[in-house]
Amino acid sequence: MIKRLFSFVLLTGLGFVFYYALTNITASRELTGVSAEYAERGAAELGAANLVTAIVVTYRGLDTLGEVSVLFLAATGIAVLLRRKKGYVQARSEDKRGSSEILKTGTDFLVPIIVMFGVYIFMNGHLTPGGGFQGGAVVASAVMLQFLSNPSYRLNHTVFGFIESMSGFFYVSIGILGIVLAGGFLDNRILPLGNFGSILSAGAIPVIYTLIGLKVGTELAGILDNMRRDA
Amino acid sequence: MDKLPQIILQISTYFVSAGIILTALRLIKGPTMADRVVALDAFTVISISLIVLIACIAGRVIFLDVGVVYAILSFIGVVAVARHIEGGL
Amino acid sequence: MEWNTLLGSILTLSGSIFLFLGALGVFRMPDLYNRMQAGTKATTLGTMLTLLGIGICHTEWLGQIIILIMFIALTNPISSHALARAAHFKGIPLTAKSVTDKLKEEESKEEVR
Amino acid sequence: MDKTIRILFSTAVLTLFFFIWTGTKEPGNLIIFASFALIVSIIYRNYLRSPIIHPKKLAYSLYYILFLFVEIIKANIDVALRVIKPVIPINPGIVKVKTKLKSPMGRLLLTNSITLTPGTLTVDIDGDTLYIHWIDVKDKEESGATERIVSNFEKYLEVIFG
Amino acid sequence: MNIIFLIGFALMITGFWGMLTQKNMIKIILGLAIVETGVQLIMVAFGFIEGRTAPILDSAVPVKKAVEMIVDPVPQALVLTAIVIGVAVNALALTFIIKMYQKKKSLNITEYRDLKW
Amino acid sequence: MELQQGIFILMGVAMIVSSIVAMYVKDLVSSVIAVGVVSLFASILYLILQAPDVAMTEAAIGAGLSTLIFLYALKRTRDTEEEND
Repeated sequence: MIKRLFSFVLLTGLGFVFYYALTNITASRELTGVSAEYAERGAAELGAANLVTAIVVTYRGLDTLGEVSVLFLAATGIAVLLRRKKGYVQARSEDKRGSSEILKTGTDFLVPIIVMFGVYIFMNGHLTPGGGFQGGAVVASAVMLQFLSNPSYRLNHTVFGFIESMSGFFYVSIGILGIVLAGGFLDNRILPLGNFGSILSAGAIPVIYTLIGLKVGTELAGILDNMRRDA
Repeated sequence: MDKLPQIILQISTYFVSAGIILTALRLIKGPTMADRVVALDAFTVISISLIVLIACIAGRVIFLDVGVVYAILSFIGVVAVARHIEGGL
Repeated sequence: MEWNTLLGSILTLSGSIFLFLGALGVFRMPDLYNRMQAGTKATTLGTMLTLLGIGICHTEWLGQIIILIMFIALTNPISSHALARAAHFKGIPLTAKSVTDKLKEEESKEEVR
Repeated sequence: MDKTIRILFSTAVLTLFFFIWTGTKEPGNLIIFASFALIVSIIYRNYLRSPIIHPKKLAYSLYYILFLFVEIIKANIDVALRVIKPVIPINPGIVKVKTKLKSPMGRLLLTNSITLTPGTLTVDIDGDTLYIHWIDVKDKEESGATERIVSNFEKYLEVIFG
Repeated sequence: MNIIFLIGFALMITGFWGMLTQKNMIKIILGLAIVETGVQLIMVAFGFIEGRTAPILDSAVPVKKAVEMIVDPVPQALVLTAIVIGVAVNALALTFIIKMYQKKKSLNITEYRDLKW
Repeated sequence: MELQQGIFILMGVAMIVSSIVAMYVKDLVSSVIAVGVVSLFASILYLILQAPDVAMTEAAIGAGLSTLIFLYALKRTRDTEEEND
């Protein structure tokens, strides 16, 4: 009971702080400082139509590298914690109730379309909303649909691990190439900027986002598979 | 007279929002968890309409991409909860 | 005013009314399966009409809208079928007004065997 | 050979979707996307279905879509009339029907159509037996229910999917 | 945009309250997810400017006029990062919970008092 | 602008009530569903706040994948104990 009272007092104090902060906020009327700079120069300098992508991939590229590393560490940690013991017998998947024929047919029909939509999202990250993280999540959700419709579906960990490590390696290599050929780490101008508005524009951004998409997709699928297995 | 389509679109936005609120009520009230999932199913389909209406009001075609991602993920979410209920996850 | 804007907005309005009625059905119906009936049918047609109306308003969006409609018309019945099957397997009862339940009879027959 | 046709067909369909979705004018975009679509089709080659190319089947499919749309509108008016009454008039139950269709895709479309049309919802499928929740049971027996629910869709789907 | 700030703060308070008072560990993680949503909502609302449009340049927003027409893109980029990291953190925390459950067969957090003095 | 404010208020109230439901309902699956609904509402709000990238991320990751991860965790912690309250 004391704990509850203490929480109540704490949250009331927090509420007052929030209220005080809220009354002192004035809505900004125009872009200031670094945002205005990005908005003004982003399209001309990098050739990316989606300014959020330009910021995520290039201007704040190191943040994204850190984010990908955090995701990788989380996936590795989950895999280590939930690894199977030696001599473990494969789980009894006949205990689970099978899915209906309709769901199976629908899955077969929908999975290629969903994967292709994920590919579209991470390839067009510099033109339309979306990018590597969202596209990777959509690809992982297609794998998830297969898990759902077929309880005995097994993921090929060799292939997935290979794709994941290769895309990570190439991502860092492109970043280092940026130092060598252009202005700095993860500079996208190592490739020509191309026509504003087509897929092959904005220098290396589509390549980087495709690699991030593959990496995030395989990692999220790996996390789901590890969480799913009975250990 | 020129503003009539705009007004009609606003009225339909209100209808769609009211529908979302009704499904949310069922979701809060629902006696069992299966009732809540039915409410979730209806809720996601209705909110796809709301997304497209927002895209129309804002006048940006790129918002439709969000609608498709929403449709895919809501379908998979509902199937996931259904499979969890019947014990096949 | 162009005719297509008016037509599109009227279609959108009717679609949103169907969506509202479907939500009302989800709220009012007595048991899970009947709620599912209202929730699936009315919302599918409502979404289709709303989207089509907006596609007629902005004719350059029509292709994307049609793909979205196809996707919804294909996936919504599948998810609702999966849900109905799970609910019946879990043993969620039909309302007291129901007249027959052949699936339950079939399952109990199998258990006897 | 059959597999190659399926892969090429799926690539073409996915690229067509991309074309409709973006409305792009540049051939370069289409080529890039088509190569990705080819890779995805090769990865999922075991899941693909053979295409419908027969002209008669195509004509039937178009007619079927129109028929379905009319049925869906009827279904909605039905549901709407039920919902707005103060006491909801229902007489529900789960009935059993048989289908003659053999192909999985045909059955998928059949169950989807049943779910979208007046007062019926597919609950379970077991071989060629469908269990259907009917909001207003008019016939408890198997043959009568089959006559009322399934047969008017079946005669089109039988032609389309063989 | 004071309404959005209010919503975000209310979500944060609800999530914190749940985290502090609930006993079930999975509910604590759910409270964490709600707090994350609230914080992200507030961060996006900081970048919003009334009457402007999304920071994506196409036919609706010409490149020359971008500065006068778009909302602030920087908070959006930060929130994008935050969401992905949030789900990774949630997954890792749930993995720990699974391992703890396998040891003690309980989800109640008051049972875990091994380090309590 | 009244339309925008009205939608904000409706969505906000629904979000807060769903989060309270998520914290206080007994059944854990319902709790997970309620948190998913909070994410879906948040996604719509992001779209009205002109942030389509964030809306897409929230719909894909916050509502879809995180719900499934929670469901898997629920499945794996409910093997022996029926009621995990």
